[in-house]
Amino acid sequence: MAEFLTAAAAFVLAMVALGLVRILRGPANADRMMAAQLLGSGGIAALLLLAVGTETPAAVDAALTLALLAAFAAVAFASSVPRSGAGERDATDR
Amino acid sequence: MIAAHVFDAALAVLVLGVAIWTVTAGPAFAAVIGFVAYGLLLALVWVRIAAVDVALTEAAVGSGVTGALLISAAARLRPTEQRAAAEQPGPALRFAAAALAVLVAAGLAALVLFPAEPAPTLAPAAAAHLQALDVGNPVTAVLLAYRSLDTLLEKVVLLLALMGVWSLAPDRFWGGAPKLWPGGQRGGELTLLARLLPPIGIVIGVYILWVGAVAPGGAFQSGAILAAMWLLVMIAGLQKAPEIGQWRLRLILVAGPAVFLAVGLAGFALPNGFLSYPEEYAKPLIIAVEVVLTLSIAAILGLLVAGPPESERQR
Amino acid sequence: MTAATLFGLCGAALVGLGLFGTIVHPQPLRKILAFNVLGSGVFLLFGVIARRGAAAAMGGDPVPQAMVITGIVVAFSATALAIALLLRLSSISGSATLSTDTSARPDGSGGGR
Amino acid sequence: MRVLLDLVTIIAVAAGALFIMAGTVGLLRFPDSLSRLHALTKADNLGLGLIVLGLLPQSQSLSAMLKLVAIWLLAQLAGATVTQLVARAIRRDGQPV
Repeated sequence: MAEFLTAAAAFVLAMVALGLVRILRGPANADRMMAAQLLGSGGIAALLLLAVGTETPAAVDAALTLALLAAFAAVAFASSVPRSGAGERDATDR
Repeated sequence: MIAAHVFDAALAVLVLGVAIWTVTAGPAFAAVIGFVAYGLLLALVWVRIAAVDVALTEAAVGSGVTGALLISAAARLRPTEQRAAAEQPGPALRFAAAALAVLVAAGLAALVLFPAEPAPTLAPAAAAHLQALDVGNPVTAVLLAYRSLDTLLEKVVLLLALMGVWSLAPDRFWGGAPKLWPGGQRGGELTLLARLLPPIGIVIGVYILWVGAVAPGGAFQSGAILAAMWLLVMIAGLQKAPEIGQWRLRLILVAGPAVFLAVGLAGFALPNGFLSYPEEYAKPLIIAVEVVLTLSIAAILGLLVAGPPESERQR
Repeated sequence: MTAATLFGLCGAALVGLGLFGTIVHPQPLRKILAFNVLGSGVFLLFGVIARRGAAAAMGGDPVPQAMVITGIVVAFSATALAIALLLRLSSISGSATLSTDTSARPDGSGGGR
Repeated sequence: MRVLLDLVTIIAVAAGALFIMAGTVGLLRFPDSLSRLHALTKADNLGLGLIVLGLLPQSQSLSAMLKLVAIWLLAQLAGATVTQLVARAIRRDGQPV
């Protein structure tokens, strides 16, 4: 069972990595915000699987902290970006 | 065991990939988001090398206050970005920097591959104190007893950083309140979140502090969580940022280091020296110091993100 | 290869990467980010030293771990101070550059820093 | 009994991983920000939810189970809020093509 759960954690991490490649590239900053969200839920899932799979129960508390603060980056994004800046595309983007 | 190796390898590749993105990405905002993602991944790394206390700190600080600070800074600096980015250094400097970076990395890699044998450790020394303290989490014991001087000085550093941030305010704003990012989007779901989340966050913060005596957790992690909750309430506009001239606020800021110092000085009179605890009261004293420290850390971290005052003092 | 060695090499690479970024990036905000990458690489090396020092029924030496915890919080406060300085600079001068010359120099001769 | 519980874990965790994969495929394949946002929520809601469901039978105590459920609920709250905030930002500034 431990082997299966750790393998599942590795799979989740690989999927998150693939998604990350796509959305970090943008083009809009809103896309990039999704990266934080994707990694938030993927990271929580991987931490929970690891906590049981590798018998480190305290990792659940780290997942709890991540879940509590998962929306924080997006809140900072939405409330600090002045009007017409959030979905705007980058002039400098390749 | 194979699954664990696969996980570690994937994680190492991902951490390096996101770090490369953070350093090389074009727009600053993309790099900042990369850095927030990088912090999250580091929390996973810390779990894998048996440092769950550090993983909790990284999760609480990295995805909370650091993310908010950097994202708002990137948004504010956006108008200046292109001009600053135009000043690319020449190829000679880039090459020299790359050579230096490779040299340093290779030296450190050699240290990792050919480490000192036997591995130096202070774990037995730290463990010797655990029994006397009645604190089950060795990291908490190190932070608050075995190496408590470091922790005390670190609190002073936090206060100094806050004073540095405040000192950047123009003279007429001295004693006034910071403004948290006017002009952004407000209302609706943000208000809902700022009403729902802080009560839960406070419970979780207290839990992390409490569990820190026996398992990973403690004052730093709890303080970072509480700071994030406070910031959320201020960002949503449910509560104004406090005026930095208030003596009550300043009392909370210095209470942590002051109580720590007082307990430390009492060590001269009662047990046997600075920052040593009388054995029968060690655990209650440590918890009392941690509670006050948590409040101070939360207030300092929150105000560091809020920045220097940007309005005149009322009255 | 053990997990400690793998992440130790990872930490070494992060230090190099962060150092490179800190030197070559013209934008101060990017320098701050790169410096944080450098710092986290150092923390990771500390973590690996802690992992190797596992003894007395602990998964790792708690002393380096505790130092990393204080280090993370101190790194945050230094970052906050640097960003406050940067925002003040941009609000006074209207630009966020470390160059002493007020006009941007695209020829790459570098600014005074 | 033990075998049955383990079976529940394996099925639910595998299903959760599948939904996370579906979310990733959506991110890679969908053409614009709003539909990518839609794909992302699948990974959040069902992927994490099923993984939590699968881990419940492995928990040692009731409090550990409650903590797992709390994590899922918090992630739901965060996901709902973030989706709203990001979607509004996209709508406000026009849809980048």
